Amino acid sequence: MITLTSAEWQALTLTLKVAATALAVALPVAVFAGYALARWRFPGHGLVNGVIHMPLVLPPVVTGYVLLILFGRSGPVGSFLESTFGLTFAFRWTGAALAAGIMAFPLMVRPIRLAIEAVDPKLEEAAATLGLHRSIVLAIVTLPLALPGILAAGILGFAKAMGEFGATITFVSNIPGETRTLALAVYTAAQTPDGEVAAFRLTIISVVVAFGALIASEAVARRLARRIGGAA
Amino acid sequence: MITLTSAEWQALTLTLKVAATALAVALPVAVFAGYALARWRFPGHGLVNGVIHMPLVLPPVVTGYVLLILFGRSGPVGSFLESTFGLTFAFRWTGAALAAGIMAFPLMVRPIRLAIEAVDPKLEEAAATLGLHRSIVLAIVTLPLALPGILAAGILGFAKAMGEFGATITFVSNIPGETRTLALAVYTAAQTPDGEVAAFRLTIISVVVAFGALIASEAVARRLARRIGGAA
Amino acid sequence: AERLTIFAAASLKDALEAAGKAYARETGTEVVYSFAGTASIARQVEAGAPADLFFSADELWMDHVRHAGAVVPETIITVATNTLVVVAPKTNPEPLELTTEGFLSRLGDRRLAVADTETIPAGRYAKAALSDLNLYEDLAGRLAPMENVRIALATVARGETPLGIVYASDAIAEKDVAVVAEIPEDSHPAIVYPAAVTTIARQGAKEFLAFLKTPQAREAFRAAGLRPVD
Amino acid sequence: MIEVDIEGSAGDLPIKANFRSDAGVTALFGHSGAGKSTITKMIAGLLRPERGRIAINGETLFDSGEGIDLPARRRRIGHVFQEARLFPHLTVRANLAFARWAGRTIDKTRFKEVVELLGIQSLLSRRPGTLSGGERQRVAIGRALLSSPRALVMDEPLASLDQGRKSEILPFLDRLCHEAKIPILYVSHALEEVARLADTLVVISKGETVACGSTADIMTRLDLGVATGRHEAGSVLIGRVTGTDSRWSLSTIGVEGYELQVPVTGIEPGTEVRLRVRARDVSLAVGEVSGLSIRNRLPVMVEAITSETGPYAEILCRIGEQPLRVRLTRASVEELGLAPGGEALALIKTIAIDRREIIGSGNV
Amino acid sequence: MIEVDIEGSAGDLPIKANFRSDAGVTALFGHSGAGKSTITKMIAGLLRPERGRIAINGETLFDSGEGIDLPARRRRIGHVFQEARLFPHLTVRANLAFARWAGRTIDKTRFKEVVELLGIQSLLSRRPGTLSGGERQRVAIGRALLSSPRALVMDEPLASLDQGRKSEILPFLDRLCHEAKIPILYVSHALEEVARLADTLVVISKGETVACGSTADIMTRLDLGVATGRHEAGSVLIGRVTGTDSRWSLSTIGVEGYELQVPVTGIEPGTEVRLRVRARDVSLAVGEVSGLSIRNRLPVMVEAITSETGPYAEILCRIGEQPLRVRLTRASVEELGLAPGGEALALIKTIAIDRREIIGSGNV
Ligand SMILES: Nc1ncnc2c1ncn2[C@@H]1O[C@H](COP(=O)(O)OP(=O)(O)OP(=O)(O)O)[C@@H](O)[C@H]1O
Ligand SMILES: Nc1ncnc2c1ncn2[C@@H]1O[C@H](COP(=O)(O)OP(=O)(O)OP(=O)(O)O)[C@@H](O)[C@H]1O
Ligand code: MOO
Ligand SMILES: [Mg+2]
Ligand SMILES: [Mg+2]
Repeated sequence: MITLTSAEWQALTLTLKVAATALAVALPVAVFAGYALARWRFPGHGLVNGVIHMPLVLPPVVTGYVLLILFGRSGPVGSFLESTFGLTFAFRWTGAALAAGIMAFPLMVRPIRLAIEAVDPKLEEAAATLGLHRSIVLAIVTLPLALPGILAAGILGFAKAMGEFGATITFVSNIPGETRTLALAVYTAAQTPDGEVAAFRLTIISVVVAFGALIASEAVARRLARRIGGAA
Repeated sequence: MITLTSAEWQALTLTLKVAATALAVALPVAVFAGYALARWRFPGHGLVNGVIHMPLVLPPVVTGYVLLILFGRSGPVGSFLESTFGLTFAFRWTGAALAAGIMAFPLMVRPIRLAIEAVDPKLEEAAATLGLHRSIVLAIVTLPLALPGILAAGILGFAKAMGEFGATITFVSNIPGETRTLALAVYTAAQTPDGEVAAFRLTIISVVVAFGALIASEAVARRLARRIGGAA
Repeated sequence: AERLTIFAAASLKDALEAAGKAYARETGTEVVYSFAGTASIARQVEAGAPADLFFSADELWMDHVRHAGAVVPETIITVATNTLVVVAPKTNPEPLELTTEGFLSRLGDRRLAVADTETIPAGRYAKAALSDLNLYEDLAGRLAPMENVRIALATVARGETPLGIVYASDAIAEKDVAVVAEIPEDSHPAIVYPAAVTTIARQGAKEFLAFLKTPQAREAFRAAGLRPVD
Repeated sequence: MIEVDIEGSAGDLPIKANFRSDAGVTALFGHSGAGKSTITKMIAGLLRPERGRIAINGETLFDSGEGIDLPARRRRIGHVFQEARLFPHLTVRANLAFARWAGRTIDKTRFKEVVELLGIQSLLSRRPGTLSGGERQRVAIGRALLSSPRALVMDEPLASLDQGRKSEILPFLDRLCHEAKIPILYVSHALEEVARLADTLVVISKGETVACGSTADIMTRLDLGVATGRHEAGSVLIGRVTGTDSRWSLSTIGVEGYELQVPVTGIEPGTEVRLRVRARDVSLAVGEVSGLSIRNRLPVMVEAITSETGPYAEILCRIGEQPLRVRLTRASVEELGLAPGGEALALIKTIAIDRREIIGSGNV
Repeated sequence: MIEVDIEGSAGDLPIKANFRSDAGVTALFGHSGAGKSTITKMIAGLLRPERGRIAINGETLFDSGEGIDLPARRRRIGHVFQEARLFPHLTVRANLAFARWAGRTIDKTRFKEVVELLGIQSLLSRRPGTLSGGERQRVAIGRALLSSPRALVMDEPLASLDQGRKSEILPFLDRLCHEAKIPILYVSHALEEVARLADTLVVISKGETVACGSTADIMTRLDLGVATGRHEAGSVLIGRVTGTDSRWSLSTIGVEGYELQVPVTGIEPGTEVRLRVRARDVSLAVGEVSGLSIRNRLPVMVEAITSETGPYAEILCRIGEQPLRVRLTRASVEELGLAPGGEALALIKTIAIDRREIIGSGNV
């Protein structure tokens, strides 16, 4: 076992906080977006779909820059949130979570949408004939059946949130203890001449955490599959 | 309409070449990996799954360095490929495609795996009772039914390949006409005082291309859905 | 040669492109560039990138590359120098006193934008200067180390941070900022841009380095806010 | 009461359904692909007719003229689908509990009763994926019953159940329908089932209702042979229980002043019952008959004789006011010298009138 | 020839199947949840028994002792599943063409013949998602038939088909089985179907084969009432066609020296046929009978009388060597004074022996 330095600990706990927050906020929104894209036909469907994919297409630095303009303290959204809710993103770990969440968003919406599209509408019909409101059908039939997709989205999103670099450093900079996640710490080390060993250690920490999350998610997925599958 | 400068044209065509190549090579591999993860139980299942997710977890710059070390001209894989097949990645558009493909890989494997897991094994059983070999069942039953997932994977992968920045600039640098894709060109422009307009133009070009790809993929997806869905 | 490939730090983009154009007009040799962060460029050159010339933004990376045997040591020259300035949004152009109080009263509860103090040369120089001026200890917790100088500059220009430390060359380019203080040149190691011919360079690379000493090239550097050296 | 008068389409097939039925079970009967499931889905609100009107127990569910179109969940029509449609991620218990919760009104005792009736106690903690075909169907029936629907639509619910189970479920549906006043729309290919249950019979052919009326009437209409299937054709006699013979476990039923014995007990004397008599189960005799195990002998008037090509002849007789269909070989018709207007003795095997063919009794 | 001797399990239910049948149709018969589908899946190679042996036409498909376990695709057993399992992304035509391609040997004429038999011509360009329940089932049958299987497993293939369609498909299966020498394993709840088709009947109860033998034998076994269902119990008489009366479209069949008329023509005189006679369709008479439309009157010996509780009695009679089951009310038994050893006249309505109940003729 390697023993972690305090800077490494700091980066690790910060990363977990940032990734978990990003996931906790973005996943429900992604479920909503995935559902809307899968089941609703509305004007601007294509536009919404396109906007969701943007963080994937643009270089992360650009996304970070756009976030800076919008969510910075003097940005339109940022100043509103700050004055109304006292919520600050600029140069805070919350901003890192925001960046991570936005970068992870398209990766989450896709599998969720796919899984919801795969839910047989006939089952939803059957639930409707029992006299159930759409929201209950959604909660008890549609979403549970789409759970494997939501789980896949969760793990993709968590991995991306852990690894997010470009948008984060651009938006909230690289402040130790506040915004220097593992990914930024690895970068910092790698950009330093002779920083290879430090970079390697940090990389290993990231990898171990990600593997842990992955294994946990696989175990959950296997349970889900067993529940639904049944006999051959 | 805006008319593109020759540098913009160059970046655009290069981006399309890189993204298309990355997709053409990585998608079949992702289909294979998705199938293997969905349907096979083998020792090292978790490890393979973990390795596939690595490019997502690590900061792209690190992935780029790893590629540089492995696939560089003096790297073990790079020198082997060059001497054996005359295939060079270092500082070539092929390297940009490699980086894009590897970064897009985890995004593609997930939806494919999800879609393959959702294919009812009872249909594959039914095909087997007709006397068909597994590979034919795969080609005519399993994969066509997983097509919505493969398509989703394709569009996610293409978008990511278009936007890939960190690993690309680290691995193959930022050479106009060879490795300066739209994402890198946007970055380069943003580095220049008064580069905002140029960066903005390039961003718009990226966005337009990505929207086009997205709309095309949605149209295909709708056709697929209509084929399979049928009546309520 | 027909064509020269230059791997250079992103901050040299304007100067080198202008110089390259002049060189091409004169010699007919086309010059192409790959711009990125110095660290990336340095590692790539070390890995055998097809570069004829390597332009670093600091001596540290040039040393690294020289140790790796990727450049010809005898060809290393300094092509330009630069200075640091403190900038503020144009709306707030009063001069700044380089003291803890001076900084803190201007910052309020906000941060001081700098380039990354560990990875980016501009950030390392800023850190050295602040230490030398006995300001670092008080300001360390108030820094916003950005991915590169241009983003640090942009945050100031947009009023996101009330102050930033950037290169004088960058400050010239941005209309929305005002220089509110100049950092004494002796407070940090000299900001130099060393260049060298790589060990795999083609014919004609040395000639380009020589060309940079011509008045034409020096003018290009000056226009970009850099100070050419003799 | 179910009132349906709609037009629409199922793919290329135009649908034109027009029927009304009073309280009780209404059977939809027709060939595969005739449009039965489509019509039930329109009634349940899962497909939209192009125009027309649907009402149940006087409440309008759909009316294109008035722009009424209640969504499925507000129609509260319990639907047993042809393909079960159980929720695969929930246990059988959860499937049922979910339905019960949706219905709100069903208490524990009733829940247990339904579960026992359907014989699914031992399946409660299983998931639908592991159930056998028939088990799945039974759970689906349970789910619909427990949602305390205002009407039930059952699309071939008993197709893959064995006789034994069927004859337990059918009387329950019958009671449900008449006691709880829940109209049932019942789709089936099996005329036996239909006759046993249905008060009203609707015959569908090529998307259209070609006949609609009381089961007794439709069953005796010779011209519907093709749609209903020859083998199952018959009549329904309406009578009243006059006595019970507990020694032989038989009841006597008075039909138009004559008496018939049926192998059933426990029906309150005075109760009105309907007896389904299949045309092929009736023999005719002319003159005296003795020494025969056939105990039910009713004098009838021959009304019409339809000779088909092939060996068969259909004879429409009357017992008093009520029609009775009889099916014989042409050879027998000739041998007995039967002709319209003639008289004969209808012999009905006591045993041919099964429990399942006596309708309208509370306690069969 | 099908030989099965396996042990395994379906969830908690232990499965123990042991039967063998010679050429022809073997029916698996039993309650819902008895284990029928599980056994067919084990034979098809879709589930693995724990031990035992499975062979078809002499070829071993599974033998735990010798470590043989052919995968499903090499067993080549056409399977009509209880739930259709059509390929949803392919048109009906492609579903069928895919199967035909897998089978290789089926020519165009045969393809057309199967499509017409099943009445699915107009569905060819549709996708399974839009088919009705019965249509889906028919396509599934077509798919299995066209894969030119070495044996057919059919899991309640006709459950949601109407009488008319059934009576077209059944003779085809019969011919297929006997002419093309393809053994068929047929799962059904409908004893009628089973008796019509099956040479061998296997009764499954609670996962075990409780009886196995020729259809005639099993049908007449009184002790299997519970498994087979009372309503459908009966016997199978074996006879030989002795003549045809084309005027009345009747054929005469000699059974143990007596003659029986059946409403069928076109069977070559001399052909051996099997007649299914349901116990409830037989009446008994003692003494002379005249003026009656029932033309078939066979002298029988009463062998055993089983009085059940309730109104019914089961009487096992013999016509010569052959058993005949009769079902009467206890009251009739008493009235006629029937007792073991006594003689009587069995009256069988000509019409009760339907085309569908005459087995073994090439051209019904
Ligand atoms: N979406 C559709 N597109 C094309 N044809 C359709 C569609 N839906 C239904 N049909 C056709 O309409 C007809 C009626 O279908 P429906 O399911 O109502 O039949 P059904 O009477 O329930 O038959 P079954 O007894 O076989 O279940 C069928 O021939 C079916 O193929
Ligand atoms: N994977 C499983 N887990 C638990 N129980 C199972 C499983 N598979 C089958 N069973 C049970 O085994 C029994 C036999 O199932 P099977 O499908 O063979 O019945 P079946 O005779 O075909 O019935 P049906 O006529 O209703 O289709 C059923 O009670 C079923 O619930
Ligand atoms: O894709 Mo990046 O290059 O996350 O920062
Ligand atoms: Mg139907
Ligand atoms: Mg079954």
